[in-house]
Amino acid sequence: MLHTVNKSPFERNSLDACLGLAKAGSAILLIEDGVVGAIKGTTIESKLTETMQSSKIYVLGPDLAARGLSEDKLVDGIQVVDYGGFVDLAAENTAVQSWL
Amino acid sequence: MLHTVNKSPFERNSLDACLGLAKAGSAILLIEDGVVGAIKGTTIESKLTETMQSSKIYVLGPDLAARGLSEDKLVDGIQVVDYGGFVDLAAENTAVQSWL
Amino acid sequence: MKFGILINEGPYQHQASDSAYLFAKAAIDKGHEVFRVFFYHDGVQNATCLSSPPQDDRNITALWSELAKEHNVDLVVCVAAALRRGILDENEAKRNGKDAHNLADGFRISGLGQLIEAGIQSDRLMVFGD
Amino acid sequence: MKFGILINEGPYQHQASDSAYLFAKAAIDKGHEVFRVFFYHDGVQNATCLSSPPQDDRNITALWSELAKEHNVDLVVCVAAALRRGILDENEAKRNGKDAHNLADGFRISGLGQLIEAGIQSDRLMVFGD
Amino acid sequence: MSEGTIKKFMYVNRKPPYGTVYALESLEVVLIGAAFDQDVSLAFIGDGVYQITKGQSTSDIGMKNFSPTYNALGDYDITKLYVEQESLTERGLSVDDLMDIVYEDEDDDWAEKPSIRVVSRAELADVIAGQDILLNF
Amino acid sequence: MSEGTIKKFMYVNRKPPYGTVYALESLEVVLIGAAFDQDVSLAFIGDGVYQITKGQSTSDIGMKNFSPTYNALGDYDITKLYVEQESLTERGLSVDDLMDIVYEDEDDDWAEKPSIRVVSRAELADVIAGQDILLNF
Repeated sequence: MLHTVNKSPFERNSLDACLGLAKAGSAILLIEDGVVGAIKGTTIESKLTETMQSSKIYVLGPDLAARGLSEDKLVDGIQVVDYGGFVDLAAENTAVQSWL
Repeated sequence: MLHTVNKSPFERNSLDACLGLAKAGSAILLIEDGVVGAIKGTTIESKLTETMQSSKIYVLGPDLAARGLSEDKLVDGIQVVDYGGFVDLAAENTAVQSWL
Repeated sequence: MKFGILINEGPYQHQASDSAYLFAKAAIDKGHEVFRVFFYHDGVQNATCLSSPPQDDRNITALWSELAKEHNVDLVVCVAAALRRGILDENEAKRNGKDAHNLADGFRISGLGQLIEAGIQSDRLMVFGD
Repeated sequence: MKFGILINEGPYQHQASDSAYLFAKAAIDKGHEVFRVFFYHDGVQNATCLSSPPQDDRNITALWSELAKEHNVDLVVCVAAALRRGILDENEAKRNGKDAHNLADGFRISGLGQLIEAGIQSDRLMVFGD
Repeated sequence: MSEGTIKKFMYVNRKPPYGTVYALESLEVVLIGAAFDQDVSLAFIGDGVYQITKGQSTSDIGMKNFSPTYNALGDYDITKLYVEQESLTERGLSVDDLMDIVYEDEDDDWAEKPSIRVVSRAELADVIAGQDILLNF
Repeated sequence: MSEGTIKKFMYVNRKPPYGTVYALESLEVVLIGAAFDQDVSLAFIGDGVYQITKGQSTSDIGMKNFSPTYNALGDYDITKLYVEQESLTERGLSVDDLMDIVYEDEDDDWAEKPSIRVVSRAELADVIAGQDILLNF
């Protein structure tokens, strides 16, 4: 299943809710304000690293760039996709859950 | 200063932001979805109890009732006000900060 | 005491406008003055006269219009935010080549300076939003 | 693959509609079909033809109208949410005694059943909101 | 659309009622959707649990109390309301704070049965993983 | 309105840019408000710090990059931009990730000075406590 998270993990609990309910083998895509969680050295980095042992984490590049966060700052293992990649993720997974 | 918090402390960080920046002697009023933080036995109860050693915490009764939370469940020390009481708090304090 | 009120969200989606209205009413009931309500961001949606809520629901726009009429409250809608979101009076409709307008009674469209002025002129500025 | 899209928020205030639009375009560019976009909650505000954003800003409503025209996308606005928020076509304006209507080209007002149907008929339903 | 397709629809509710309109408008979709003969369930996660608390009274906030409508869901054959136990616990709530939402089981001589199923986070994760369409507001 | 009244206005920014319109529309108020000769400051707290990061590029999301406008604030005599140190640290950021927003100090031979003042949470609490009008979007 593809899970999308569109809110900052520092302000809202939607990433936590997602991580608590996404099964191993999920794809998790950070979009919109959710992208701010993807960079190194934050209070949530270890949570992401742990999640990537069983699931994949992606971040939407255009939203990352808009917020001035460069790709070399990403937590190791997080993959950058563009809107085409977002579409592919939606197509490859059998269902999509948006953690609004 | 009167601080108002209108979001659930379980979903957003606005109460935390408020408690981190409100000085001792502040009045903190929980309104709208913020009222859900005011009841006993939650994960944030101790934080409220600690805050009340130096500041006052109020909750808007009409919003509490709307969410099915009765006043006998409130954390000890939190005072219930109606909209008239909200107006009084705004008038008594020299400025108002809404933690949106 | 003189209150100014800022509303950042549209009606129905968020409670902000309901809370602001009940606050304004309570303030007036206590003998205070509500000098101006400024509608910014999606708050401008409070000013549409086309809103047609179900019979058993409140009509927030109508409540504001009534309050303004009864208690002489200045209801100001930010022009930039309103244009972006399709809230127009007759003038703005003409200026933007639109053949309809939808600003409700008692509201007026003006600039952001009215918000700053509300801050300067009132004893307390109350902010309601998301 | 057949995509359905649900949008819960109005334009400008939240990125939801922008994200949905860019997703829809990317899907079409990849040869997928975007069968229907359903506008619910404040999402109905995407359908106002009165929106007049600044010259240097995007006009989200116009982008949706174009996409619908070029790629035969069904843009459906929830009637209950639209009435509450003052988005009316000519019919609904008449029925509700309003003398203006503001539904943009390419959008149509219909019921929530259209959302469920989108869920049934599409291979994936994408949700964009706050 | 193949006529006989039955999909698993889940409505995911994560917001308190009244502070925003999502809870009310979500319920409107659920009721309309009931006519489509799909496999429907609701999940109440995080602050979503406040949507179904007992004793809601909105007379002082000027809004309609729509919570009684949840009691009608059984009549529309919507009988699976999943509530996450951890969400209740974190919020100082128990199932006793929730409404007694029930349905009549036509396969069991119309016996009255609870619609609310309190499940653990792990159990709910399994239920979510099995859905075709997830509607989030 | 007494002509000479000068109030302390603070714009409190707590949301990232682009995900919502608040940052952009907040900046519009700040610019208009500059004409009123009040004592104006801005606070960037929590996710608000992302509003003033360097290197924002919005070409792929179809929105206008409004971050260069912060550089114009000095010309409007808006020279106090408080940034909470703890907010930066929690987010893996430092002041080097922020734009170099400066102003020319007319009282010091138009020397160029930084407008951004990184302060601790405790210091910011003091600044907030001294305000008359707090504008939150």
